[in-house]
Amino acid sequence: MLSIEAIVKPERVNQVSAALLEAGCKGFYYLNVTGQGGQGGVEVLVGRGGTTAGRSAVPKTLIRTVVDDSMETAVVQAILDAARSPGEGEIGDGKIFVSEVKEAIRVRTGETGADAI
Amino acid sequence: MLSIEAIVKPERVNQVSAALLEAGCKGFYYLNVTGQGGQGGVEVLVGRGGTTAGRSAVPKTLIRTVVDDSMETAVVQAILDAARSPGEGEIGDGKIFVSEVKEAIRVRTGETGADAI
Amino acid sequence: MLSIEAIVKPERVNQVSAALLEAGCKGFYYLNVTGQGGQGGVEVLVGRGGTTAGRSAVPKTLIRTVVDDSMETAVVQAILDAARSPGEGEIGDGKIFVSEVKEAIRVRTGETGADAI
Amino acid sequence: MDSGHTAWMLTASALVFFMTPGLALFYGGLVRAKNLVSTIMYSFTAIAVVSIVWVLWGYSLAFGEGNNWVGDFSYLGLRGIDIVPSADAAYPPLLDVVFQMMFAIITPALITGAFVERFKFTTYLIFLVLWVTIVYAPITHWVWGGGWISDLGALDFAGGTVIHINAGIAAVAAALLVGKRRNPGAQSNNVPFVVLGAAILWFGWFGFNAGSALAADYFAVNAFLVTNVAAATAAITWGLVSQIKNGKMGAVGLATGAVAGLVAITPAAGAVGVMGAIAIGFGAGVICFFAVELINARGLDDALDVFAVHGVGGIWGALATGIFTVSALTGVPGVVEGSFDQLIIQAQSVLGTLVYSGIASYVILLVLDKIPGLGLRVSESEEDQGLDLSLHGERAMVEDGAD
Amino acid sequence: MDSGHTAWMLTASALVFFMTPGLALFYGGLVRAKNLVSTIMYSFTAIAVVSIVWVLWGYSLAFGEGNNWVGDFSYLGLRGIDIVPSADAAYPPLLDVVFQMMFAIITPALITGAFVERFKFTTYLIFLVLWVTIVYAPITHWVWGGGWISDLGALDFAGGTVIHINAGIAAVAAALLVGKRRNPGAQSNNVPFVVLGAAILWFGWFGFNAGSALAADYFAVNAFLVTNVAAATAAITWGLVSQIKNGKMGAVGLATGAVAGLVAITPAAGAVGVMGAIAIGFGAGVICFFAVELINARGLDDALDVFAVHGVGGIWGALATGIFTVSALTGVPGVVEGSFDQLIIQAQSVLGTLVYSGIASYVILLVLDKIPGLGLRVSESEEDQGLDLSLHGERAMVEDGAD
Amino acid sequence: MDSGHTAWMLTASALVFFMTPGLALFYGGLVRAKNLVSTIMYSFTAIAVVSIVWVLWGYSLAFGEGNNWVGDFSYLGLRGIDIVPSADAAYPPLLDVVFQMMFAIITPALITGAFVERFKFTTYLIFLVLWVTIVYAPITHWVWGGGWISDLGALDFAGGTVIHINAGIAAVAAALLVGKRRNPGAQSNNVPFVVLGAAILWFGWFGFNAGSALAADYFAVNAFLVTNVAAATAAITWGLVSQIKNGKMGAVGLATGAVAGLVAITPAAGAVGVMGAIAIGFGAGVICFFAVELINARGLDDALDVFAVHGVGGIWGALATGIFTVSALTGVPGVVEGSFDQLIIQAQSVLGTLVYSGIASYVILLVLDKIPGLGLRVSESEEDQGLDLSLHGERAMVEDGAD
Ligand SMILES: Nc1ncnc2c1ncn2[C@@H]1O[C@H](COP(=O)(O)OP(=O)(O)O)[C@@H](O)[C@H]1O
Ligand SMILES: Nc1ncnc2c1ncn2[C@@H]1O[C@H](COP(=O)(O)OP(=O)(O)O)[C@@H](O)[C@H]1O
Ligand SMILES: Nc1ncnc2c1ncn2[C@@H]1O[C@H](COP(=O)(O)OP(=O)(O)O)[C@@H](O)[C@H]1O
Repeated sequence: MLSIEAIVKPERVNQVSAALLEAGCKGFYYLNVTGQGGQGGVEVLVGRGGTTAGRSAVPKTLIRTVVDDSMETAVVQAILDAARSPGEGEIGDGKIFVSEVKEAIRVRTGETGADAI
Repeated sequence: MLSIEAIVKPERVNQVSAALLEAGCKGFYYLNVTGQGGQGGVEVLVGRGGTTAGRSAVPKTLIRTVVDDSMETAVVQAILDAARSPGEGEIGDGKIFVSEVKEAIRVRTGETGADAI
Repeated sequence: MLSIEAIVKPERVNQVSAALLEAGCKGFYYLNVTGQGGQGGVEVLVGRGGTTAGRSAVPKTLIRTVVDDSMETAVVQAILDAARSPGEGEIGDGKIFVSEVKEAIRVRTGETGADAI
Repeated sequence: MDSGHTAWMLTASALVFFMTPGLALFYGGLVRAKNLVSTIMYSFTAIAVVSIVWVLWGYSLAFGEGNNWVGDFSYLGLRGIDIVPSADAAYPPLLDVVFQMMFAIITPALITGAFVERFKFTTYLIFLVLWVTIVYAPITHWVWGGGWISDLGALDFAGGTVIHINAGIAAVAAALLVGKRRNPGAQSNNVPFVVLGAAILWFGWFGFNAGSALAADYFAVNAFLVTNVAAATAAITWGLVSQIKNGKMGAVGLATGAVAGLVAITPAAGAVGVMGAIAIGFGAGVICFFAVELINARGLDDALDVFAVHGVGGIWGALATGIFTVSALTGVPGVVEGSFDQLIIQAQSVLGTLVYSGIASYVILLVLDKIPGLGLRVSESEEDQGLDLSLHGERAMVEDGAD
Repeated sequence: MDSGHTAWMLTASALVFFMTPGLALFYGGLVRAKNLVSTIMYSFTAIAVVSIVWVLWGYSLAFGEGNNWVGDFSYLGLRGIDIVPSADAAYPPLLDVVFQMMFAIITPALITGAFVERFKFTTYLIFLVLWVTIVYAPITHWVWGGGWISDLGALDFAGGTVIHINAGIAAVAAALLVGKRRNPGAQSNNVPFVVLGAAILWFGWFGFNAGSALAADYFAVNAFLVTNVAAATAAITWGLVSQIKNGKMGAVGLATGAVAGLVAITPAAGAVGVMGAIAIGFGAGVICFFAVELINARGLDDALDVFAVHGVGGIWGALATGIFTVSALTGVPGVVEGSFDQLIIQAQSVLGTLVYSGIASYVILLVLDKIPGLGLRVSESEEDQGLDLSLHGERAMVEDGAD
Repeated sequence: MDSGHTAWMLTASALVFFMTPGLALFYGGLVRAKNLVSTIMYSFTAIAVVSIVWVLWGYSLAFGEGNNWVGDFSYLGLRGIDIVPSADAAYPPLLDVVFQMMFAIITPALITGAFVERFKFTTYLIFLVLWVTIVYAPITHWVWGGGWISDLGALDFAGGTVIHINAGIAAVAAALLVGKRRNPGAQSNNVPFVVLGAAILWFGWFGFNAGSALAADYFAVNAFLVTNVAAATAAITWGLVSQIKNGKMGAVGLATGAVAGLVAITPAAGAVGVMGAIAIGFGAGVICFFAVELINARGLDDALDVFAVHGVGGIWGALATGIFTVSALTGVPGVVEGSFDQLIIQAQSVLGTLVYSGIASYVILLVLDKIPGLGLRVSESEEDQGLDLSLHGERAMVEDGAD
């Protein structure tokens, strides 16, 4: 099994999650994180509006799904399509990380492996 | 070392964390996520209470602990027992994902490996 | 590629993220979690201020970066230096977990592997 | 007609109105985040439902001529109460209806603190109607409508008996019947809401107590002053007791102490001076603090300590009124002026209220519990999920990514 | 000079002031978290900008002698309005300026609900100035400054036409021109803010309606009473309709219902008694509920339902005033007293306001849209990112770790 | 007795009371989330502690006959102040005690903005008692109790000197002694709280300034009007300066600008008309904006810019009163009417306050710092963890999973 995690723009979450379901994922979860990458941060006002500071951290959303190895390409492609900004994409559109998962267990039934995801 | 992550109902966190300690875990952390699985979402009102919309996402809590390989079965069983709803369990009770961790380091002392967790 | 995760005190996040950039990381993200380890929890008032309860959970911040294998030692060292409390360090300074990442993809361009991180 | 009195009573009515949303925030901040909306809804619907009940028949039952026990239906739908006042009225009679309406709203809302996180919302709506009709209106009649407590000569300037003791004992009945939460005791989900809510309560209480002078006169001024002093004293007392006992003073404790002080000074606001207020506030801080401890130790899950704060605080206030009353203000001497008579009268009024409200509230809830399709308590899984999502289909706060 | 009337009008002015921050919270709670600051800013800057416009020329345009359509510049910068009142004035004339200023502030702020989450902030600042000058001041003149609606004999006690219908139809114009959000419809980001905001609105509305008696008299008292009863009735009605339709009653719905009831009673607050208030509140709850549904179904992205609540609610209120007016209060009989005359007058005033405000608001916005460098709508990526960060450089809430 | 004046002063007192909770939210929203409870506690305990100090000896020291420098103990515990007023009093004398109490509460609360996120809570409680006694009461005596500033003929309608300059310079002393935060400068943790807090301050300031007329008369009305106009002007001015300088206008800036405007108009509220108010508001917006910049650049960690906003804003207001005062209102001409005399008097009162409050506050804090077991500053690790958990055992917000 593989864990596929994408750090995307928060406003793309609905699209990405719909894309995941369409690609055949059975489940996923997401959460808000604060991230920095090539985007170099967003400018915010600090103090009483007197000064702008280049801030290194931007609100992002991490969405993660655990899937069968066979689904890797399909799921990655689905995320790419849904998360990329219209046009040529923008800096800050995000990253996808894929890693191995040794085992999955469904709490309700205790099922394991492919049956559990 | 193994990372054992469980996505459970928020109201089970206290039970699950107590169970982890009892099973011998030295540490853990948890955070709120929003998830969708077999449960098909929870119904919420949108707009001014005029319409209900089937929502795909439900508040869940992810709890994670890193343990020695030898503890896998015990910890998984502890989570299963603590996280399952009374009776036969319910849809939405959650998932457990197990994956490999290459190394752990304690910040305070710099210790590594089994000593660090 | 490696995923390096550190669970640190929230007040150290700015230092740790600066240290990551200096060590050559191209990106990272962080989020708030609630954790328990050797620290044994923080004392909070419950009810109407009548009783203190030893609480098992402390606010922590998890910061994660995905880097090339070659950077492991440098990054871990950078985190250790930045996250450790002044003096000899304190209980609760945190843990670092290192695990393998199979693949990384940049959403904007679709690049993969080392180019993507 | 005196435009100054009218101006003040209009203002006071608005201030008392604002207390119920304040209570919504206060209670809402104290529960778990998953029950925040639900807790707010209990108070908010009290405004909506009781306002209607009050003008239709509540006011009439409370202030209609009637007998020693309850009013009558002479003012049904407010007929017979002239919009245009007679020449010699201090202010238009409808203003009494308005001011009293705000009291009728907040009293049942106070009770909800006992059963938050598990009480069925639909049953609650029916409870509101019944309780205001059967419990609140008669007791109001006793005290302010010419009933037996007023005949007795009890002092209750702004409603310590009618509002606080009444709500406090009803809270016990409710806590008993609805039962313990599956998981009692938790940190407050939102301390700033607790403090803001308490501050709004305090702010509104100036209308509550100083408005009960029914005029912009020196009674109102004195009531205003003693209200503030008692609340302040009780707040810091609570904080210091907590500091001594736990080495820490928290905002929730301070806010609760303030409310306890406000409760205790309510019946006394027209009867004591500033030194009496300090004594009453100090007593409220200490007594209510330990009442919370004691009741929690007994295992009664009065979730937000309604009885400890409003019941016990109200009883202390009623008795303290008999102790500290200054005859220059009330015409009757208190214990500190050498007479125990008033104290005994006060105790009788307390007892009468405790007995009637306790029993009547219990019976109402018991009946609601037995009626098929109603019942007091939500299901286990609804309680686990939180009432916000399970009953109201709303989450108190939704962050962006979770949208 | 009557110090009582002055006291009440000062209080009422403060209460109406407080409504706009209340609206900021109400609207702010309803949008997505990433637009919370931006939504609050629309209301907050309305206070800042309109206060200045009002004293410089707005008041003069509204209340200067002028003609049937608009005032004049005789009170420019408030010259000619004496600080020291003449002996026979009920209160100082500047108090009219103050009280009316608060109305002028909230009206454009109401409109912003239509275009939250996508309207350009800098353009909005200019819009504020133009709209108050060109649309708000004249319509105020029509109704209260001696213009044609006042000549007609229309009843508008506290500004149903001037404020709510006016803002409601301007909201339609704005929603049409700014276009749909990229992603309409979402859960409210903060329900407690919605409820607190609605409660502050309700609280302030006592100043709005009872203050419109311009005295601490029985009109004020009656207005206060019917305001509360109509709001309460509309709130619970909305809740019950939602319960029947969806099996759930939410706090956002209840709060919206309350606002709808407050809107509807505004023109009628000096014209109906408590039974009329219940009827008007009930009507507002049902009518506005379905208006929201209907308008959403039409695909107009009036994001926070300004037209459905303020426009439709205001129209219902204006007409209902013609239906339920009691001749004992207003001197004119309504439909329930057998005469359709007033209803027809009311309809004319509604129509006049709809047509003028609709067209004028549309033209103003159209022009602003075309001016290079201005334009109504933010860029796609600003909208996606949220206006808080992209336009104001602030995040509504920053947790520790994210600091 | 005039019931209208009494009604207004009761209302004004309630409004000024509400300002301190407003300040708690305002300051609370500006700090880091981990210090939110702690910041609120500073303001909230000021209410509790100062109320008691005030009635016991504070009022007496401020308003007792005494000499040119300080009152005496003749009103200790308010003895000698009759509850029942004499026939010719405009309102009961206790109302002065009440109204002034609210001023005494908010002044030390204002100072706390300088030392949030690092000041020891227990020491703060003692500081409150000492500072109100040694600094606040005498300066109040100077201005309003018949002391030297009042003899001088300085104009300070609602307390620009007594409250704002006084708190502002004390803030400098506190910031110097407690030292820099380990990590100054951060985003505000909760912008809606900042705005709501500022709105409550603004709302309450109507009581503060218009209440300082001590009557419901045309002075009150004018004060109300100029208060609103100055605040509005300063808010939008601040916003526009920020827009020009940074290309962005934020809510925190706007709210701060509003407060600066309110501060500046405070001494002038009884002395200037609406045009003067615009000038004063504009000046406050520009001057305080750059004062914040300048002081931050100097490296003084006055965390929430108390000196820049209240000190500098207060000085500007005091001098501007001497510039713009209209002799029709105050009987004395200002600079715009051709006389520099009043300006010089104003400058003297400013100087006197700066010197005395600066030195006395510094000494008090220095002593507290040296007393073993007290000290001003929390430990490094407490500061790192945040004062909410380390000192108060509470977290401002707890989400479900974290329960
Ligand atoms: N090496 C990395 N490790 C962890 N997170 C990363 C890494 N690189 C980027 N991210 C996350 O992905 C987000 C988007 O990255 P960014 O470099 O801005 O996108 P892009 O590469 O598409 O321009 C960042 O905000 C950060 O949260
Ligand atoms: N394949 C998956 N990948 C990631 N998270 C998942 C996956 N399947 C389920 N989850 C998470 O687990 C939660 C519970 O899953 P669900 O399918 O409802 O439970 P159950 O399988 O016990 O009925 C979901 O809300 C989701 O957050
Ligand atoms: N085995 C573990 N698995 C997951 N998280 C852990 C583990 N051990 C510690 N942590 C996290 O790290 C944080 C710091 O751990 P702690 O034991 O207090 O630090 P230290 O070991 O440096 O004294 C804890 O609050 C917890 O969130």
